[in-house]
Amino acid sequence: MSQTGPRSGQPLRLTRVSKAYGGFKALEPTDLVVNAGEFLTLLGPSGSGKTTLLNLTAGYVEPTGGEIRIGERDVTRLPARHRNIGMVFQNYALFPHMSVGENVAYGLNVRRLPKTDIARKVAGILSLMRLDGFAERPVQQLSGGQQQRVALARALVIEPDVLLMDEPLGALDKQLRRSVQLELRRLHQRLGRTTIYVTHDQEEALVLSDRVAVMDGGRIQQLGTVDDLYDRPVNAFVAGFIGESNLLPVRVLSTAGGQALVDVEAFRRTISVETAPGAVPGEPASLLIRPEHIELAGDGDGVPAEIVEVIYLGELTQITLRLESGQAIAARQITDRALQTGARVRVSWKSGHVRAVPHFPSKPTKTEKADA
Amino acid sequence: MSQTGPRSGQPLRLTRVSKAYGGFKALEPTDLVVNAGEFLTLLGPSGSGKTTLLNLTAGYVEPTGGEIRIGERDVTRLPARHRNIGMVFQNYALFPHMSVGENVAYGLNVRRLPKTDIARKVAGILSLMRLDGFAERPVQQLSGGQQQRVALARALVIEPDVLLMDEPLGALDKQLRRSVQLELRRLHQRLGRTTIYVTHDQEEALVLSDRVAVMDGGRIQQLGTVDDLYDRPVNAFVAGFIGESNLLPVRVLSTAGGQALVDVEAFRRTISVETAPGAVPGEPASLLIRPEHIELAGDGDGVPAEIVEVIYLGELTQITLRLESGQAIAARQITDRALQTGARVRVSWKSGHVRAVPHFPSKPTKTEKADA
Amino acid sequence: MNRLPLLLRIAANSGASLVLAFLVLPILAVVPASFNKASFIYLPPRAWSGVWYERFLADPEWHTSLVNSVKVATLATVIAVVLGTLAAIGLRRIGGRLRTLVTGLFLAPMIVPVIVSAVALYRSALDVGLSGTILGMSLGHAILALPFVVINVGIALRAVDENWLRAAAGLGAGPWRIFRTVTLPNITPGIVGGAIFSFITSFDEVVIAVFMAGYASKTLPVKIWESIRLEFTPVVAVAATVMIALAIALFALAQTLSHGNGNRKTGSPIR
Amino acid sequence: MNRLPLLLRIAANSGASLVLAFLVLPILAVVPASFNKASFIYLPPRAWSGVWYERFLADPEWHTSLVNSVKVATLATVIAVVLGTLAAIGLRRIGGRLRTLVTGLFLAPMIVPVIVSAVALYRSALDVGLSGTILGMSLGHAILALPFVVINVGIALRAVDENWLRAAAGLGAGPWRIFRTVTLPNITPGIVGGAIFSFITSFDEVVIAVFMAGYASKTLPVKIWESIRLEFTPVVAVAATVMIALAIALFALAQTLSHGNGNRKTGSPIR
Repeated sequence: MSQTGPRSGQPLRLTRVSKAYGGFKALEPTDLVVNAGEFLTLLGPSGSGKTTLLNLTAGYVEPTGGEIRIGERDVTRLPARHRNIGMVFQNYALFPHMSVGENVAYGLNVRRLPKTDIARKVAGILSLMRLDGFAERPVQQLSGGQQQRVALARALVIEPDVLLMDEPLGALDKQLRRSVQLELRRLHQRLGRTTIYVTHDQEEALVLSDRVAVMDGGRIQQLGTVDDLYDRPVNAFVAGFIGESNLLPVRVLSTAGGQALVDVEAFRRTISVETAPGAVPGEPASLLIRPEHIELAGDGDGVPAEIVEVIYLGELTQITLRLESGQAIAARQITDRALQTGARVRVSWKSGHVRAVPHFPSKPTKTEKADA
Repeated sequence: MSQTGPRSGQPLRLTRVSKAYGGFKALEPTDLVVNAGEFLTLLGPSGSGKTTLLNLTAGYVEPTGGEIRIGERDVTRLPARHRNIGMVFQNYALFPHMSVGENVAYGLNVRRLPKTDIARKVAGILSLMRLDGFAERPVQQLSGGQQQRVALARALVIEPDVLLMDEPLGALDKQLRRSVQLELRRLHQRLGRTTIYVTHDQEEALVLSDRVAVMDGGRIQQLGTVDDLYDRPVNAFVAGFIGESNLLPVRVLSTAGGQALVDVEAFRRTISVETAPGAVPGEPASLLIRPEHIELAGDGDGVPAEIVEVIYLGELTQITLRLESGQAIAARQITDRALQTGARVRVSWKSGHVRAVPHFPSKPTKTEKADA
Repeated sequence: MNRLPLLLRIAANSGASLVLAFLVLPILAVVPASFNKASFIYLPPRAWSGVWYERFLADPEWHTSLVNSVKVATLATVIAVVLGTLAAIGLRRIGGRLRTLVTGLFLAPMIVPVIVSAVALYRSALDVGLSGTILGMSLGHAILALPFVVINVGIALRAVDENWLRAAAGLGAGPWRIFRTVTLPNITPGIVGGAIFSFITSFDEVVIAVFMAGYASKTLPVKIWESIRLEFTPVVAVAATVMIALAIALFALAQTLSHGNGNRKTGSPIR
Repeated sequence: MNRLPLLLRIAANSGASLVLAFLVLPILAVVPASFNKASFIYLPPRAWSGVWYERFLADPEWHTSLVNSVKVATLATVIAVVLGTLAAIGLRRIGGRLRTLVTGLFLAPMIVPVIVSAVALYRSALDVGLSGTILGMSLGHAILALPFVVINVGIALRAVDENWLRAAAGLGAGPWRIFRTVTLPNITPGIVGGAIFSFITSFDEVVIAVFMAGYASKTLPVKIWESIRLEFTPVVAVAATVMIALAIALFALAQTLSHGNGNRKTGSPIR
């Protein structure tokens, strides 16, 4: 998912930014660089600190420590209104007493632009958002998806240095969310504005982002491209949060050159696998196998298992297997009607697709690559 | 997804049951037989008549015409309270002023069972629903999933002839919905009670049901097993509602023996495919190709196309292709990083997996098989 | 967040302080006034004493007026609650425009100025010989109190989910059983709230009471009214304090009940 | 659905009918009474006429009392709206228990029995020489009206989404601009609603008015009060009808405004 199209907006640099409410640390000291024109997603469960990080960037919350720079400007103590940011909220936060056009023009009126410039810019952005002819409509009469586009137009028309979005699709239904995702993606490819996007929906993060920062417990657990996170998670939290996964407890016997020898009790075998840096002997660790990387065969030297459930999900079939150790694991395959509950099979996996991961990061993660 | 385990409850037979509100026909005259112990799902968009059909069965709404039988009893004019049904609502409809135990015991108290029997039955069903120790709790303190289980316990404890569920998972979040689906499935396999389940979520229908009735416009469009609906949809509505699909407009040239010769403008080819009964020359029809049945090759005699978008969804990759005719079609494949936007490919399809379907059923559908 | 403009913040703060000084002081001053030792009111009292409370209870006129107030308010509450609850249930069963119209009629006593109601009731009471009686006053107050019962019970009835009734019917319960075991327990907080407001309305009411009161059926507000015309003694302050205390106690009770109810509702699934 | 028990249905219907006959008839009877031609009231009138309306307007005492009522109500409304709006804004900025306490004080005039307020205000007005003046009466009524403004504006303020203010700040607006362009337009319906209720409260109020009224500052309810003590003439019925008409008109206006506002809110995204 490489970046194409124009770059606009400014780079953003957070240096050891933290936020505590009394004794509660909403955000541990965090470093983050977002490149100019990059689409970066903060992905995590609620309470992971992702919205705090966004609000600190917007200037709605004052940091307890650290420094925030937009381009060359130090904005750490600057109020939101002087930061030149575009903000999109989950509930859109459109001004209910104004028309679509008045909403979009708000930021331009504040900047005291000439009337004709305002009219031209508003018409331009409404056209870009496919809202031609909506300028006079009360915002209350719009559908959720339309309101979302107006909110985006209002944020973009001021040409913000950074665009911030806080779960902007959270109030849309599943079908609509999907189509707006694709639209956001195309819009970003066209405008290339520096964007931070907050969501708890991993699919959304995968579809939209150049890079994703997976957050939990007030820290960035891992920052990287979608491929990095999916193929090379640094710990069990990231592995479990991105995609579906079987995580089997293992004992790490030894590590060398990115490979580890692990004892997998569920398989009653000792195998050699790729490993994340934190998985070292003595630390709790798991073996990650994605359901789609499991291969089933009638015989061979795979681990023996019984099919306990076959659920047909249309194009894919979800299979639950029970190993002889009693451990249940999940597999997904392109639908094959031959699979029957109760059948005995041999389980193997695509080589290079299993990985040992530590339960916890071995130390406060420094996953940020200074690639700005 | 064959039926296993015990059978209980009664068969249900609806004969030409209809409901009109003034001039609006909420349900066209409909025949439906649900076998004893069967799990049948009514699947359709809102306004398709599925809830009307459920409420007619429950006795909350009086039919305009037709006859409803539970087992041997004609219940057409019987009020709900004499039908011995178990009903589960989307909002659970637990009595808020009663504890969990009092809610579950309500139907037994109405039946004036001895106190000791009531206590035994309540304890038994709560244990089955994994709610041991919850009897004294106010229902308000329970999570959505727990409330749903209490509602189910309250409906099941009276040993209803038919269990009716009206989008019972609609108020749960996505994660929870998935796990409760599996639980419902196991519960049904264990108890085997005749069940009618209403939902608009096709995945839910696929996971849970023995048979599914797809409804639209106040009629049953197609009734059959999940395989029937997915592989042999009778019309474009069913094809589009179950699973993801490419529906390309075609002109039917001739039909013979379940095969049709169709002119596919998007492909600029005339091909011979399997056909639904209603697709006849002169009627509007479409060609159904599921995204996962599309095969891409670098060369060969497939239809030439360009990859316009590749979206990586973890285990699967969604590919948008543009044919030379300008028509866009969607494909899904197990993730393969080699696919690049802009590449020119040849599109073919797994033989036996494309099908001509009429836009509308050719006549009021009689899809009911008398298999009771 | 402190995003209010500074000027507005200052204005709001001074406005609020002004209002508090300006309304709380004069009204609530009757409370310390009632504890004066002297027979003339000094504020603050030069010497504190409960002596006027003893006088209040010992004086048969004040004593009788308090008993009358309690009698009238109790009777008015019973009438308003019974008729108002039935009316609210009846209103739920009417549909469309008719409901709007009839609801409007039920709320009329809230909208019609009390002086008009007093004049009208006074005339009617004279005609049927209820003037000057406890029953006449109770009926008058019940009319003023009715809207509170209709509104409170009406709101409670709206919160009764149709699906609860369907669920109960599906479990085999008949109409009376459903009403008794599902509807009634859920509207009880509304009925109790209506009753409390009815009692307060009657207990505090002056205008109808002055018109309808005979010599033997004076209520506490009427007695205060008459006394103040003669002289403002600490006994009047005692009577006023008693009224304030009762009103606050009943409001607090209503608040507690509706709050408990509100929390209970919050915990329930989305309807 | 007709799932109420039969017995209860009958009781509810007869209860509702009884109540309607029992409260609407006597009170609303003043309206036909005002159209009597004779100088003694017949119900229904033997002959209809608007003659007493002419008399009402021609009589300087009645005429002055109506003008006084409008003056007092207007002044009371202005005072209550300005102070009440500032107080409501101030209250939003206080947190926790203090807010509960201060809100309680602001609502005190609703809780304290009106006879107590009247007595207290009468005493204070005598001390500062405001007794018998329009301003004194207006201040008294403003105190009664304040809670309506504080409640209405408070509710409107709660509906102002914090994110609107954040969005405006993000777009570069300063505090005053945000207040003027976002907060104020959204609380205007609450302010207007509070104003209407303030006007009604003052216009209809009797007890404080009777205590405070001098000879030249009698309001309409006070004049009705005094007249009825002498005799019940059709002119009194006219005055009562005027009051009812104004009250209904203002209630209807408030209802329309809050309804329109309610619909607008319904269309907005979930907050």
